[in-house]
Amino acid sequence: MKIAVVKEIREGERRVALVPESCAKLAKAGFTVAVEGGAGNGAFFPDDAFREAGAGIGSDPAELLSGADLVLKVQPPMFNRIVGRHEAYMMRPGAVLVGQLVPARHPDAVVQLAGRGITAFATDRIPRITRAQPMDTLSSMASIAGYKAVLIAANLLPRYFPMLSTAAGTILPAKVFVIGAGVAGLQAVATARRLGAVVEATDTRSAVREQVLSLGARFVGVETGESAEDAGGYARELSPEFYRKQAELIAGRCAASDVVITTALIGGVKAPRLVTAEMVRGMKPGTVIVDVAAEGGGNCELTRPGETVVEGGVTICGDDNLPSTLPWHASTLFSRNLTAFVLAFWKDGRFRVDPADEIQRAALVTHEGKEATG
Amino acid sequence: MKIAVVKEIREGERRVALVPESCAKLAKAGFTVAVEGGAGNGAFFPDDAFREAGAGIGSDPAELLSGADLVLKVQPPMFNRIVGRHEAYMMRPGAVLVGQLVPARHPDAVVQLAGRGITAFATDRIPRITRAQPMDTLSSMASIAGYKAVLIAANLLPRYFPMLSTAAGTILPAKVFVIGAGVAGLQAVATARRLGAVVEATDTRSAVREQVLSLGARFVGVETGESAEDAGGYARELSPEFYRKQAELIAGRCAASDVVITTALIGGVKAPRLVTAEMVRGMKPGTVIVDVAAEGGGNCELTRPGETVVEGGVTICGDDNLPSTLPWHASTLFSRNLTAFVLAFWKDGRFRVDPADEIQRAALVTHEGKEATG
Amino acid sequence: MSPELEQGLYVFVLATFVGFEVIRRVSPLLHTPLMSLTNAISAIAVVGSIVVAGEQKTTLSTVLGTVAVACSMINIVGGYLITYRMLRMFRKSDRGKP
Amino acid sequence: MSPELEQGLYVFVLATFVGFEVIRRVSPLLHTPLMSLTNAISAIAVVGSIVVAGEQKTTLSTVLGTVAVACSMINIVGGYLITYRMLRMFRKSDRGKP
Amino acid sequence: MIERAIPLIYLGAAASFVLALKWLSSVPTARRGVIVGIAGMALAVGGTLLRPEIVSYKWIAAAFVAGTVIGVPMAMMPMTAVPQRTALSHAFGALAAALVGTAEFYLQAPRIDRFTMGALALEVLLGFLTFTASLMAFGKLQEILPTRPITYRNQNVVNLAVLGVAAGSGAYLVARPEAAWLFPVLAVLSLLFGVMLIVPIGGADMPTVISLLNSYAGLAAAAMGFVLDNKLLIIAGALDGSSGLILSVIMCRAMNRSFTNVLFGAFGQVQEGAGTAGEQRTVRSATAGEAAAILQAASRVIVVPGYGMAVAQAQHKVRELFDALTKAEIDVRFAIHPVAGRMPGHMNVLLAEADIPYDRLVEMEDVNSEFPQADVALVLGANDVTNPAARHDRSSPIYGMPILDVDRARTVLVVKRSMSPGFAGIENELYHLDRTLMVFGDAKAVVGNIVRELAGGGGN
Amino acid sequence: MIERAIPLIYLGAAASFVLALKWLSSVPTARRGVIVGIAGMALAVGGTLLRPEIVSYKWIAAAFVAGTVIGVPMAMMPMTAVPQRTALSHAFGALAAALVGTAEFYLQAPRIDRFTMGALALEVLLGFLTFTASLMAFGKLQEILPTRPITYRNQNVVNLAVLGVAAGSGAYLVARPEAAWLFPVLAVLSLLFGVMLIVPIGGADMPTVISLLNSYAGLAAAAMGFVLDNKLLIIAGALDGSSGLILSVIMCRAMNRSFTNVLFGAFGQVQEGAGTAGEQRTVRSATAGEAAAILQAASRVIVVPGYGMAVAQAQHKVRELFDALTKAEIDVRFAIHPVAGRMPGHMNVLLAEADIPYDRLVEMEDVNSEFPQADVALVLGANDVTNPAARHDRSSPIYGMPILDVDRARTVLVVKRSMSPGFAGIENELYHLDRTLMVFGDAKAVVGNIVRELAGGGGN
Ligand SMILES: NC(=O)c1ccc[n+]([C@@H]2O[C@H](COP(=O)([O-])OP(=O)(O)OC[C@H]3O[C@@H](n4cnc5c(N)ncnc54)[C@H](OP(=O)(O)O)[C@@H]3O)[C@@H](O)[C@H]2O)c1
Ligand SMILES: NC(=O)c1ccc[n+]([C@@H]2O[C@H](COP(=O)([O-])OP(=O)(O)OC[C@H]3O[C@@H](n4cnc5c(N)ncnc54)[C@H](OP(=O)(O)O)[C@@H]3O)[C@@H](O)[C@H]2O)c1
Ligand SMILES: NC(=O)c1ccc[n+]([C@@H]2O[C@H](COP(=O)([O-])OP(=O)(O)OC[C@H]3O[C@@H](n4cnc5c(N)ncnc54)[C@H](O)[C@@H]3O)[C@@H](O)[C@H]2O)c1
Ligand SMILES: NC(=O)c1ccc[n+]([C@@H]2O[C@H](COP(=O)([O-])OP(=O)(O)OC[C@H]3O[C@@H](n4cnc5c(N)ncnc54)[C@H](O)[C@@H]3O)[C@@H](O)[C@H]2O)c1
Repeated sequence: MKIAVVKEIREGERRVALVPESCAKLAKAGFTVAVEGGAGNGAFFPDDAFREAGAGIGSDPAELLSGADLVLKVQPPMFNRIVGRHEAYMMRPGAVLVGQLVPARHPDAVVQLAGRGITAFATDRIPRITRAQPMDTLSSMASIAGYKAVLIAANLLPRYFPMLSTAAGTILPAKVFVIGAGVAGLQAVATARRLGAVVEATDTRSAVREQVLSLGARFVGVETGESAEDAGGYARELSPEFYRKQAELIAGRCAASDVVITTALIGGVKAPRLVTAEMVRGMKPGTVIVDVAAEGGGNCELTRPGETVVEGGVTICGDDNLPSTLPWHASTLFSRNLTAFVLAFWKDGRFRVDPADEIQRAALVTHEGKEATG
Repeated sequence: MKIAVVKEIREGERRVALVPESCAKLAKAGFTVAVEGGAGNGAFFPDDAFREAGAGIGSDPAELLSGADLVLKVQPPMFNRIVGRHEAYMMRPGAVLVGQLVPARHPDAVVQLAGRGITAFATDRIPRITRAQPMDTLSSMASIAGYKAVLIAANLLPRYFPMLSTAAGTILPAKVFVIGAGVAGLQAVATARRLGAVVEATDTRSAVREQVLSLGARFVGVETGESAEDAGGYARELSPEFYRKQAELIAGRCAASDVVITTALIGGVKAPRLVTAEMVRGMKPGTVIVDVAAEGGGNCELTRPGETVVEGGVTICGDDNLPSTLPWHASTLFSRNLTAFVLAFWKDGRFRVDPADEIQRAALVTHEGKEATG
Repeated sequence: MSPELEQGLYVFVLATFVGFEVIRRVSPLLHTPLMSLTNAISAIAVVGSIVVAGEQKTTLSTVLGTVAVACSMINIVGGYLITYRMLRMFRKSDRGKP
Repeated sequence: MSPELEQGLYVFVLATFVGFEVIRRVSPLLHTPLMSLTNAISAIAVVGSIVVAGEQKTTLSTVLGTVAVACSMINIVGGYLITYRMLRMFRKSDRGKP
Repeated sequence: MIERAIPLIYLGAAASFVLALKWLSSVPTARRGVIVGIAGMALAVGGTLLRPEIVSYKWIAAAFVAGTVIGVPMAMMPMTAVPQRTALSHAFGALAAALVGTAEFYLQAPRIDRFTMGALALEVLLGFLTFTASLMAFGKLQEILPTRPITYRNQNVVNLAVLGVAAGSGAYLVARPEAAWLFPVLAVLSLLFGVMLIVPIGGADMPTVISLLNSYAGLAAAAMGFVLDNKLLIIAGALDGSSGLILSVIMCRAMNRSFTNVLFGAFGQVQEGAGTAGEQRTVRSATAGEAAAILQAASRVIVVPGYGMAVAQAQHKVRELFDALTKAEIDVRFAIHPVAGRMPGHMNVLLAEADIPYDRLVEMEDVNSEFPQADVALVLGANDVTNPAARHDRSSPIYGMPILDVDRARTVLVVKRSMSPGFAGIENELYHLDRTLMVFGDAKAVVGNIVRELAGGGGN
Repeated sequence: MIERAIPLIYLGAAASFVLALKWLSSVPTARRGVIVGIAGMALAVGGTLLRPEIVSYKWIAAAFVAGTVIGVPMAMMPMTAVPQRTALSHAFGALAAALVGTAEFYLQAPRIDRFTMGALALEVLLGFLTFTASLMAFGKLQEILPTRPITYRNQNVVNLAVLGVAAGSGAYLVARPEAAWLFPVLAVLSLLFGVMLIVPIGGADMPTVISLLNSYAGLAAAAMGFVLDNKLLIIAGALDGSSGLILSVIMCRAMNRSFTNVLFGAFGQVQEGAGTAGEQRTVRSATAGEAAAILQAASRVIVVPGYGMAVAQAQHKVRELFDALTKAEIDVRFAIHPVAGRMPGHMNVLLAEADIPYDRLVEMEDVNSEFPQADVALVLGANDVTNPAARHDRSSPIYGMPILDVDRARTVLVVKRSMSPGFAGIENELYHLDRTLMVFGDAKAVVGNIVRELAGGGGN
């Protein structure tokens, strides 16, 4: 079975779907792996490393994609301007595509894939069950996003993070407020605590309280009778009454904080508006907001996805591809996740598409020309 | 006595020599303080805050400088393109200037100041004695530089800093190598350790070994019989034999590290060349060098002061004004240092120039038209 | 060896052991109250004093005995009272803490 | 109350105290050896047994006494030996560590 | 002449016993304790042999030889058989006391004063009951007898009746020593009661029971002391009685069992002991003290932290534990499961905060092959990541997840607050294994207690 | 009839004393200890009053009243005067024993057996010497007498001679009780020896000496017990004797003094006690145990970390100390000097690593006004930043630097390895203050030991 990996074409994307380490593993399992030349450059994996790992190096993405039974990607397929064709159309019908497709955000790509008869798996839809964790790209990428969000904030903040007693007086620790304490939020909490900040976090799901405390940070929350969790463990939408109370809480905490990190998503995809322009105006000059949910539209009203803007002394970072700023580890983890997924269904020399399997059923986006219903 | 503070004109300089808190303190002591409008903007101190602290706001730097008995600055005086005059020439003869002048790096400024008959104190020449620590701008700025150097490195590095065990495999901690463990180097060691990296440091002075260990990091050093310390506690130049052995050590450690932070200075001013182009070639792609000594010429051969360059996969950050990237705290500390200096010699309503005093003697750069001999 | 002596010795040795064992790991905090308490216990001589004073065999013995009883009594009353006061202080300072 | 009983009781009460105090804080590591040791000490019945066996007052008493001495002896020899062996093990495992 | 020294010799023996117990209760002085104990016994025996009443040494010598010949091989039983051996040895000791009592009775009765008769009755009662009870305990431990508790209806009534009649006979004898025919009744009933006492107690409780029987044997010896007016016997007996009692209390506490439950086990357990006990899934729990002892005796320890350690914020205590064990030259490593906690690297964050050296962390693949060599796997608030069901139970939601094979360590100590499940919401069969001991409680508190035990438990 | 119960009453009294001591040796049970102690004494007195030998209660009642009238006000002395009070109370107790001995002698002599006479001589010797020695101790503590040790050449020879003659008289009396004239000699020499014993001991050692005298008084009572064949006296006396002895050993250890040095202080101190002691700059050092006791007794502690804490990497141990003290409801704060350590924020990095809550750190300006209210300032490897020379010594290189005013705390504990200076290379006069105790050693080790003491020293 042939696997193809092409250079990611989304602007600013530095990750690669497979790293040499995984190529070697897949080759050993019996796959033939081909990688586009320079695909790993952004993440500091030179072509030579892929060669050493037993992968072939191709130069033409169209050729690579059309010849592959299995295509591994980071970003959903998109129109390749250089080649002048859409990636989905370079693949042959019946081929399998695995990647973080986020179908809810890329309905166009889903249509193209279905139309082309490609069997596509979205790793972001893999259920959050214990057994599937090694394949869970959302977790590994979110963890990086949370970590980087804090580093970016620390770099943009005109203040120190830690407390320091110096001959020129005491420096008080920065106050960091994390909204949404899923994987990214928790990692942000942990990283900010490492740097010595005073950290508070809020979330709608009740289990999170204990998790935040377990990292030594403070939890602030709205008392609610509603269950904030859907069946998949994701947050669900709540009553207007709840959002009103929450807005009050957030406005207060934001005004008192030096750094605000927002990571809230609903259903894993949609970013609720939690920090309004009004609230930003109430914040101290010099405050930094890092909106990790930028790709989902942003939790802050003033976030411009992909850009860093300053509004009334408040810096708002809307980087919409944080994992890509840590390309070496992001690629490595992503690649391991995909490899785990592929090898889990690799039996008798074949990758088996099996919609009866719990994981595959959830992750399947298109199959045999139709959109899968999940 | 009138104090004037103008907006710093060096490109990229975001600090201000006095912050409102210090203005209030000086005003209370009997000074009249005037600040140029917008001088604090870069550091997020709005004019209003200065006004509230009792400072007057002026708009013309020439007017402010010429009317002042005491001028406080961050950077040495330089040619003001907008006004079209050199700052030294805007001051009146006999006035006192206090700032981090670094005379060894700015001989031109010294000449101008002497020519203009200005009494200038360089805070960077204040002796490193216990009593003078509250005035020691070198320490407070170096501390910021060390802290920021690590944050910048962590941001540029394509890898995680901390060790993490995740479902997609274990992430090994980044290896950080700190060259020169003075104030900046030690702060870099501490910050990198906070972020979970494995840290090694080297220095020529023998007392540093214990200090590095006292931060929980590893010390690597060249065994030497030579005393590496001059009378002032600064590092002095050593024998070629020593530098040969040291180069070997550094080359080895650099090749094994993910991040190299260089902070070595001789006599507090000159940066020795410690990381050669050859050594950079021996480093792994993706490695990051942050050259904190860039302003002194850089410890790395490939450093371009003020720029960040990538050479053979190695990113070399040569930011030559790191403290300015943390403007709020940098200004606050700087301002407190200057205030401590001024108030220490403020007696009976007058700032007393007293070359007999140990601190003033050391810090005096020009006085009564002559260069001071120190 | 007289049986009296034998019996006495057994009791003495055992009681010595008990004393050692009981005090061996006392908290330094309690050194002073303990001293006062042992002080009070050493007033056990009152037992002998009472007998001597009460037997009224000779004037000398009665006088000596009476003085001895008084002395012991000072010891008893003072020892226990002060120990008790000291311990009460512990309590108070405990509660007084912020 | 007979003086015998009185004396006996003093000794008994004190010895009981000593036993309690001494064992009270023993490390759990030593529970088993301690049990063996107290086991061996309980063979003190040998003192009575020897007298009964040695007096040879009646055949019954001599026989019973002799059996009792043998039984006690098993207890003594076994108890001490095993305690000793156990403690030696402690040592070894200590030394065997990396 | 020499016999005038006997009281002094006895005094020395008594003091030696006290010292022996004292020294044996702390590790560094334990050996000294044994030696002084032996010396004490030698003094006691030697002193007795000097007594003028003794007219012939023939039988005594024979008995000495016989006792030694039987005693030495018994002491050479393998270490695992120590409890059995102790039980058996007890039986002999108690029998000795009972036989002496019997001999004395027939020597003195009916010219026997009340006080002596009372002590004598007590001696015989305790002696005989301890004899048979010890034999029963031996049988259960050696698995000659069925180890499971045997219970029947009204067991407690029957037992109490037997004891009551025995005690009654004793009391009657005190009042009228001439009723010598009652003596055999007393003896037989005592023997019977000893058997009945042990029947309803399960094998697992035997060590505690033995320690308690030890205490009874001591009391029998003390009673003998009253009969013979011998202070040495009284002291040694009392020492034995009290230390045996307190030791069994301590042991109960260490096993997290109520002492009364064991002490009156015969009566209390009737209800629960009946039926299926043994077939049920049992859980063995331990105290922090016992956990400390187990860790102290280990050479290699692997710590498995989980979400519970994070919740308890126990990382600094874990650091203390690490320090304490490392100082005792015990090799401690940390095995971090990839998904332990609630976010990637959750455990790393905490362990780094506590400054656990990186080289002490081992990856899952490497550590799994090391568990079989580990003396102790210490699981701190981890659950799902140690669940063996992942290896074999195809129906389990975590089937197929690689887990940490803690169940392959020699002993598994699990610290958690209750039997509740972890994130995946499933039961963990690890907790029912024979080699597993649960230490219930908040991880921070438990680890803190273990550290304290390790510091203080050394004995001094 | 009722007097048959006296032995039982006495037994109860003896048991009460044992329990009293036992309970008093741990904080939570201490009050119970006093109460049972009082009960024991009541039993003893009550039991004695029942004795048939007593023919008249008149004098006894009068003596009771007198004793109470004097005793109560004595017990109301201020707490700071406790040592004096104890000494005085001792004097009375010892006197009672000596007087009873005297009375017995004149009642029985010369028809007195050797054993009784021996015990009696011991009783009188110990009683009288303790009497005068206690009075002397009282005088020194109350500063009626000069507190400094008074020594002269050959002091030890003279003292030993006096004791020797006293003991010799006693021995002669044992051999020939009819030599009644020797009795006053014995009494006077004992009184004299008591004085001579205390003369060469300094005021600072008095508490230990008192505890030791306590032990002597106990032994006197025990001797009385042998004379009167009274077990209660023997037990109470022996308890007192042994507990007093061990207590003084413990106190010596806590003060880092050798016990023999104090016990034979009279003879040992001659050489060193002489001369200039007091004028020299002295340094008082303490052990970790004493430091723990001082901390335990405090309500407010301010910890001052310095470079030494960093060098020792003691931050995790400091965290443990913080936990332990906080748990004991002691208020602990950290005062970080701006230039402590070797880089800005050096201490913060370490304390953050150990997760000391930020709100426990106080700034220099705020904390300096709090030192006078602090019971203990614990200086951990800080030196220059605590040097009072900065405040007043214009010639000092650190003159004018603001420092942490630790010298204003009630007690200053300084943990460092030696007397070597810090970064500035100058001596620190703080170390020579009266309120300062140096705890020498590596900061990590010392703090670790203190924590251990705090955990174990609680008594149970
Ligand atoms: N790592 C990730 O990224 C991630 C993210 C989400 C979910 N998960 C899931 O989380 C689980 C992680 O496994 P795990 O073994 O670490 O945790 P776990 O299976 O959730 O078990 C944690 C155990 O800790 C105990 N506990 C809780 N608080 C405690 C306290 N204060 N003191 C002592 N014990 C305490 C609980 O038992 P008691 O209540 O009886 O004390 C519980 O059984 C896996 O199922 C994994 O899939 C992981
Ligand atoms: N903060 C800064 O930025 C900075 C930078 C450079 C210099 N300085 C200077 O450094 C000094 C700081 O004052 P400081 O009070 O923190 O330190 P210090 O005055 O240097 O005193 C540190 C003390 O710690 C003791 N010590 C060293 N290792 C120890 C160990 N393992 N365990 C226990 N004690 C140990 C040493 O005494 P023993 O040897 O007897 O143990 C020493 O006296 C000031 O003079 C300051 O001016 C500060
Ligand atoms: N079983 C596993 O192995 C595993 C692995 C990783 C994650 N998970 C679980 O998956 C779930 C989702 O995690 P995720 O990181 O992908 O979440 P996510 O990225 O979908 O959302 C981020 C966080 O935002 C929160 N949020 C949503 N609306 C909010 C609002 N209005 N205000 C504040 N917070 C709001 C959510 O509750 C969530 O915690 C969690 O339950 C997590 O524990 C499970
Ligand atoms: N007394 C005080 O209060 C006080 C305050 C701050 C600093 N100081 C002291 O001032 C001195 C200078 O500190 P700084 O931070 O300004 O130093 P710096 O900035 O002048 O130099 C940085 C470090 O580079 C090192 N270095 C020089 N050549 C090197 C080489 N070839 N290889 C490796 N390392 C080399 C130096 O030893 C120094 O540690 C130190 O002794 C410091 O402890 C004292």
